[in-house]
Amino acid sequence: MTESSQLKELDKHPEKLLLEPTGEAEELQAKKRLIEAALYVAGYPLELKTLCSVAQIYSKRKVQELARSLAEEYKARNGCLEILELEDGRFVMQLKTEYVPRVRRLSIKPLLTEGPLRTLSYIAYKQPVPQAKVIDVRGPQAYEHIHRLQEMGLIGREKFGKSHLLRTTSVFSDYFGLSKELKLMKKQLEAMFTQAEKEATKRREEKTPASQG
Amino acid sequence: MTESSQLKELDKHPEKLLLEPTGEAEELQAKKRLIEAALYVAGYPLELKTLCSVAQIYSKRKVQELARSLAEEYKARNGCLEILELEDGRFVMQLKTEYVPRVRRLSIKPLLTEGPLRTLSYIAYKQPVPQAKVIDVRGPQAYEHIHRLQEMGLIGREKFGKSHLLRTTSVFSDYFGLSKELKLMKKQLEAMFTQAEKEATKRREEKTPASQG
Amino acid sequence: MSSRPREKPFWLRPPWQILFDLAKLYKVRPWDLNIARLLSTFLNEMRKTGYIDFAASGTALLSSSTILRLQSETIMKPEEPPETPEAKPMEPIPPALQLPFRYEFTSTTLDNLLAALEEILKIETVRKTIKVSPITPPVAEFFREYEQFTIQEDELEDFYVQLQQKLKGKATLPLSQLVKGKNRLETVRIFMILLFLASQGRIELIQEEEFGEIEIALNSELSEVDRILTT
Repeated sequence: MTESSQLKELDKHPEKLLLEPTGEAEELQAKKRLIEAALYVAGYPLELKTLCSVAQIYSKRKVQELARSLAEEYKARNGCLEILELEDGRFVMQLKTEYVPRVRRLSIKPLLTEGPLRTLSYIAYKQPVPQAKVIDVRGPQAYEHIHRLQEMGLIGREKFGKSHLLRTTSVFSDYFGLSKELKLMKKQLEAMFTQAEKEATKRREEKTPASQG
Repeated sequence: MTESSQLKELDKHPEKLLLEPTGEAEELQAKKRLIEAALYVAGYPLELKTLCSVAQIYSKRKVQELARSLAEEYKARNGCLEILELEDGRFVMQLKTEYVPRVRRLSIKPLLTEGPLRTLSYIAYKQPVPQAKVIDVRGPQAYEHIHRLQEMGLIGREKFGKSHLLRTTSVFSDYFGLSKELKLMKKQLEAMFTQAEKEATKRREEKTPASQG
Repeated sequence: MSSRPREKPFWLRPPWQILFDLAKLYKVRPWDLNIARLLSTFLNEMRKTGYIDFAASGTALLSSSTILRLQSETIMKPEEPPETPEAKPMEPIPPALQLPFRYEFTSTTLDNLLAALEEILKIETVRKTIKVSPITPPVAEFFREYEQFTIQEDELEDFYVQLQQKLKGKATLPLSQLVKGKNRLETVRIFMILLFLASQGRIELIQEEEFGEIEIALNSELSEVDRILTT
């Protein structure tokens, strides 16, 4: 399939044969690296057309193939980074969630702390949820959390009678590679919560090894 | 070499044998991933002691070994990222230089907005500078800037009599590629500043050649 | 046969009328009424008229006792226990979801830093050259206006010695006597000095009644110390 699209590409741009005499495999490898570089630098999901322009590939399909193979490569490596293909076809590179609590303090960009993250979890799980309800459950400091989460584009706030309804945005779904379909997303979230709890317990245990010996 | 240091480590901390029944290789692999995560998140060079604390390894030498093996791994992969060991012993993950011009345009977010950036530049140029002086020159909104810059790890704030003294941190030097030695850094800044001014004047003169002719 | 309409007795006018209007009595806040003052002025007025109305006195007494009862009731009334807040619905809050971290190349370069520096130094120079002329008078001038109200340490000590002299053999000295023949400003100054001395605990100021005479007394403990020191 890759070969066929390569041929198609050459059909469309026969000048390539003259201009780029290096091996086609090497050429593709170089383009894949450009896609990787773009994803690393951006830090937000990139559309296929952006990747096309970076890698100087005219076909979205070809770029998609390359990006997917890159994602596979990352998966096989089993490192701390992952490349996700989002529902809408965009690609993003990120640090796997489980590493974040251990290294967050090194980030130059201020990251969300435990408090706002809990508020976010609650909103995600209960959405669409009235703001008043969130404040009630999470306390008055949740006003600040909501503001911050909204600023980061993770939640949306819409007028609902005299109050406001909160729900997560597509940016939120993008971060976790979650479905945009509410029911499905909640199911996915439940699984993540279970995982998160397990990891938190593990971290706590690691922090106090003496008490176990 | 790795094995001998593993044994040394176990000699020093025999409790590890009891606490961590998982395979030693797996354990080391996990620690290597933490180092990788730290380098990715920071984006600036990290000292061995920072890597020790992230990976929860007591020996600097062991961490160095792991970081070096990680650097080798990246080299073998031949991707767009590289891990370098600097002369002073720190490690950094970065995009290989040749990719930078091709993807730089995708980085759209500034490190700081104009206001905090000005406050930062003033602190860097005048450091160590009393907080009161910064507020005086930059206005009361500088309190917020100082808080933010401190949160980002770009400046440090130490008690000085009844007031506080501000100065930039090594994170600042690393981000902008400046010396960590205060005097030298100020000289670098002054030199660059003078250079920049000269260039600006030249540009202004070039723009209005008519008035000179 | 012209007969002037009979004048209302004085106690049906404020402030005493409250003592004769039971319906109103229960409406006011009991602690807003100063019974002692009401009753003493009531009796004074009655004496002035030369006609003692026992019925009115009796009613006034009854009302006063009612007010006292109401007052004591408010004191004795146990405070309402704070309402127990409604139990919050125990809702399980899911654990914090960690956002995956995405490294971002930031667009800020050293050039941006230098440009910012240039901008800020320019502003600083402009600020230095345009010194805003002060709107308020210089500090010294400002204080001169109030010089007459400032009290010097020496002045305080001198005054204290004089006061001790004047108080020799007396328990207290009325303020009115101390300021007799002084003008307004001097009176204010003396009063301020007294307040300073009182705040230092060297004298006591006693005022039995609102707007009544202020009596000055040396603080007994201190005067004892002074006595030992001076002998």
